[in-house]
Amino acid sequence: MKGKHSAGFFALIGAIMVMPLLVTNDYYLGVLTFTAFNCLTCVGLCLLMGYAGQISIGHGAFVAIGAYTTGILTTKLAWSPWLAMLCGVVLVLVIAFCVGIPALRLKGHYLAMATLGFASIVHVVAVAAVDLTGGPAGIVGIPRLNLFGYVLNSDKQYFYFAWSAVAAGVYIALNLIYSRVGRGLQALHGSEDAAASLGINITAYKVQIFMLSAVFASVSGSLYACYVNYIDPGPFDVMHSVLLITMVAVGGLHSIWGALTGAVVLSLLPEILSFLSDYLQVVGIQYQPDYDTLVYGGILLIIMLFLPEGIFSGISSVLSRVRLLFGKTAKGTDHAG
Amino acid sequence: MPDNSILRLNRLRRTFGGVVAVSDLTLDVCRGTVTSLIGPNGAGKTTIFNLITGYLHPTAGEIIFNGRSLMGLKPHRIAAAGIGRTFQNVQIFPQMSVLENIMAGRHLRSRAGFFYSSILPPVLRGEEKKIQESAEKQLHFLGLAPKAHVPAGSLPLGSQRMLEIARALAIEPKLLLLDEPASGLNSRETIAMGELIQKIKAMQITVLLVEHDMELVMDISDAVAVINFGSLIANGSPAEIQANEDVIAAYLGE
Amino acid sequence: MDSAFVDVLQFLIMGIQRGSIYAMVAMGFNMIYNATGIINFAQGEFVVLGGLMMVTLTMGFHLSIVFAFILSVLFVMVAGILMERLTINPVKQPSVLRLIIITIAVSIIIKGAAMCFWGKGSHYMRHFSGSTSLDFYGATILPQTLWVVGILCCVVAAYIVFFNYTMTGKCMRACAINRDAARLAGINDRKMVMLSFALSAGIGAIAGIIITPIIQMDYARGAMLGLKGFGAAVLGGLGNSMGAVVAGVLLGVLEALGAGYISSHYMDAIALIILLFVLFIRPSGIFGSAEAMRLKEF
Amino acid sequence: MVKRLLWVTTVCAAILFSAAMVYANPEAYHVGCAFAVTGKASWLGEPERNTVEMIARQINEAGGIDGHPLVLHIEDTQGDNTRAVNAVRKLIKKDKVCAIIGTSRSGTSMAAVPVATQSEIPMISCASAAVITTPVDQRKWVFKVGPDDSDAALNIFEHMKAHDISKVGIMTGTTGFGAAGREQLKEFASDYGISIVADETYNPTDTDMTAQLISIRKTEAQAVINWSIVPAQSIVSKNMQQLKMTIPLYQSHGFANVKYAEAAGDSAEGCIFPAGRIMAVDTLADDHPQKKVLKEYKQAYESTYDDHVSTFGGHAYDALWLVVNALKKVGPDAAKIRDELENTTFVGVGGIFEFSDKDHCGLDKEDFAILTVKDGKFVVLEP
Repeated sequence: MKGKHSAGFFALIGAIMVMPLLVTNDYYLGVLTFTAFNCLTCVGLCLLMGYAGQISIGHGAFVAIGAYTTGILTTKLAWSPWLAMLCGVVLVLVIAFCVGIPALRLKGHYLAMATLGFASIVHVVAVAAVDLTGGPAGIVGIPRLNLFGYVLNSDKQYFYFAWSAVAAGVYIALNLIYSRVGRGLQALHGSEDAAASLGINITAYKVQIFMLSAVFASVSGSLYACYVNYIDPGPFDVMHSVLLITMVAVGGLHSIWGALTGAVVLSLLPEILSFLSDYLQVVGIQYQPDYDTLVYGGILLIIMLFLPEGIFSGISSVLSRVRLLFGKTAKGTDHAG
Repeated sequence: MPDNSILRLNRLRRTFGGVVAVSDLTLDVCRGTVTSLIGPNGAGKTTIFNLITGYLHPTAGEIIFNGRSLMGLKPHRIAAAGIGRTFQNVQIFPQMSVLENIMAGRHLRSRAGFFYSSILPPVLRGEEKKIQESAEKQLHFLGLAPKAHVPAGSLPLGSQRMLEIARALAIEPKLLLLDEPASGLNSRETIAMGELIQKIKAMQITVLLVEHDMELVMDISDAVAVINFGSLIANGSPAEIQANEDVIAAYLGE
Repeated sequence: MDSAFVDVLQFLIMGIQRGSIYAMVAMGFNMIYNATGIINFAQGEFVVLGGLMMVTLTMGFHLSIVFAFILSVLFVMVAGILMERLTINPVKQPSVLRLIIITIAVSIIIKGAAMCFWGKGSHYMRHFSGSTSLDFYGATILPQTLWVVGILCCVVAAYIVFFNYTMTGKCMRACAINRDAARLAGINDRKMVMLSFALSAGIGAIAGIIITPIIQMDYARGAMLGLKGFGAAVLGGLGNSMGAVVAGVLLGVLEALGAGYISSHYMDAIALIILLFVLFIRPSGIFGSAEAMRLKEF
Repeated sequence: MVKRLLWVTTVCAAILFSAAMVYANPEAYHVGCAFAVTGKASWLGEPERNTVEMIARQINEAGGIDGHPLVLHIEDTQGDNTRAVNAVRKLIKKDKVCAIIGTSRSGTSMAAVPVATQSEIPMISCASAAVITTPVDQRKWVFKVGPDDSDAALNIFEHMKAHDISKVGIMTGTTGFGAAGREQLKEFASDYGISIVADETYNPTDTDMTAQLISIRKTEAQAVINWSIVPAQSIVSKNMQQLKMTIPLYQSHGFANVKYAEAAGDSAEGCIFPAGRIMAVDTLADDHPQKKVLKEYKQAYESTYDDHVSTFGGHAYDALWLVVNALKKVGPDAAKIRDELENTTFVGVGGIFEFSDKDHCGLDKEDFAILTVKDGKFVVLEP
């Protein structure tokens, strides 16, 4: 990890530690816990999309596989959630390997369609394989996680736990980027031919990063299942996969921090909207929740039109401009990381 | 077959649909030389490069490098066997810094995998340091050191070509294929490129060069092979080639 | 009549009717893809807009079908042009992914607007010419299905004429093949992009209008129609509209046969698995040639 | 710039201040509602929201509950599990409601059950899957006003038995509602000597069920049971008409929405389905105990919203009145409301509720009537 990033990393840790002191209402902590799940998936997806340059509109499927493995093993076989989570990771590794090998030969829109198709198939199976997945009725009674025999019951505990997982994910991702492997990934993003000419096994690298990012999604799915204690196919449809890549793109594709920002903003946006609508109604403005969809789309559009590199680099460039304004000349040109 | 041949193309043939791009080409590249491949546009020079480095597979024939057949190997295996290359249209990694570009070139000379890289980076600190040092040395060698932390995409074309060669050298190849290294360069940069190629030769690296700048070719080459319509029409020292009637005919489009 | 034969025939009829819609959505995708290199995620929304507008005009304002048809198509074409002018055209450094996310945003907006305007219910309209099904070698066929297939044929014919025999069509093709060269030849490529959005929206609207009597229309249908159409476009080879038509119909037939003979529970998966296999064997679709495939990276 | 900032601050302050004014009323009773007002199940959530808003208005205009104004906090779940969990948590932790009405779908209700249970706030679901309230010992805080699927299934099978139908093909939608129905149908068929000869499903987004119907036609099925709650189900009868299938079509209580019958047009004529009596108020005998409630609700709803009344809105009506009645008796104390609910008998839109510590659903088989469609209207089918 480089200096700037380790500063960012410690800032993240600090924010996680302080957050429950600032946010005392359990409801908001719960919202932030859900945000953590998306953050974790998006960090993995960012490694795949932003660094290795491979698109996947199928990561919702890996979230689903993680969640369902946890759900099935804990309820039907009464396994410990930890063991189930591990099983989910192993299963996802195998599936990502089998899907990745043929799919990652494809490029651009064809890869997008293949991963999208994969996500749809997983969703169909979750709906149709009633004996295994409970079908549309889902799986009830998934136990909460325990940590050294201590069940994570309160929202604050789960908040810390989920965000520690995100911090661990960010740690792994940042380490990876500034390593031999990370350079290999960025190289194949820049030019597959040139990367191969340096001896980088591009097929193996693509499949491996696909598998790693799938593991992020799988863990996030397992954590989700243990937090909500109930899963059905609803949250794992294709549109969720589309939402995930939207988060990464909105935040900023080319940096882990961007993906994190995007995941936070888009996960909180509906809550912010409902918060706003409460106040608007109170002051007499006729705001209907029906408008939420419109406003949500509008905000997304504005971000993409005016912040081409995503929110994160938009903020950074504003910050560096502010710094210039106050005379402290920002040195170095790469503020987006 | 000369004893000091490092690369041997034996009756190499490649067709695209009905079009013969390379036709039964036999050629030896001698160890420690700068050998140039010249010929009119569309003669099949880049196709030959792509066949050697595994981006294309020959329809027939054989490629032997250092006494070992390269048939059926993927590009990254051929790089590992000791052949580096550059591309006609420069292919650097624009979003990475200049230094990182060269560090990526040290891929084959380091071993770190996904696990240690992501979870236990301190284990790799020594290796990482070595990669960085050798990359920095490479930058000094090419005079790019002041721009080490600039995104590679922002360099001028001449520097980008230099960088691409530096990156190819970072894999410590025995044979380096340069695809039109001087195209698009001004005369000053072309002279510098010629000097660089001489320096590479001095490092005991064999160079196979495709180039249109005849002055450069004749200046630095030990041997020149002329290709037209995928076949070898002449092979010899620069002086011999300059006097060859077939070559003159081919170039004047007789 | 042999009942097994009748069943197959019935599945085929159903599949062709489904597939015709996929084919038209896929043609819309291809038009925009050829002009800009992006996949327009709002394509399904055009279908919805067309269908809902038609419902309003015929059931609400009691206009004649022909008149309402033309008005609805024009309305959606204007929406397509607005989308291009307001969201695609102003983008200065278009990266493919960014444009795609923009189209996703637009699709959300259109969906939201349609929900506010037309409400959340399902809208139905009367069939163009009666809803009594006709006998066809023992199988039954709705008059509306004939309309669907007939209009698909008309659209394909119009497409061929437009792109092969008119100057504007040829200019659009030139832009699709090599935008820079087309620009050098004096073709206004920006205008061509706008035109492609208009035409693509128009085709989407037609698809929506002709299918609404059969399936009913609600504001949320766009996403699914869009995905199926995308599948057809990819299966046929992106950019190849005739391939898309064949692939669309094929996809519809596969779904129908899969639902009928394998399992309705896995109906969607069957068609997708076949699609994936085709892609894995031919990475650029059935009719897309690898050489011509433009490698648009994200 | 500074000017604009000042302006924004002023506006924000004004908003905050006026918001604080309303929340400051200590007398008010806060009740939470979580409905799928938008999104994939909005046809459920919208009538539910409309209904509770209408009732709350009526109550407050009449002076509130014993003088306490009723404040409803309505959250939109969009039919999405995560949203539903967030919404219910928001109602409990932020709005401090004493009871929750909702959610609309079975899936979202199941997702919300652990939240309500953990926070010990009574929740009255408007969905119908039996698993929402069973096993009762694990659902101490959860009630539901949607009728049990099994009761609807029993009604259908009884009718079939009376008409000598022994082989049926079933079609279910792949939603929580459809899946639960599929399970119940399979479980109880044999009790009535009925065998299921075809078992087909379809997606809520499907546009054509011909393939499924042909598969049923290939068997010896004497009737089709379609069990679904999504708008797509009106296509089933259309497809049957198109295929010229003449065997009777049974629908589930999820069909009980006049819009579905309208959408299906003449093809829906004569189909048979169990439903709450709200759908056929006009053809109900005057001495029926529910008649008065049903008529009042129907009139009020249809005059307020210019829309047809539906059973789903009826669920919200029952749930809110259950809470309001409890509030009248025991005040805004969650635990007391729960205890009160468990001992309630209530004549509502959905039927006559008899809750007990063994039954958190309160409805039974008798609360269904067998209806049919005649001239585009729902009427009670004479046995």
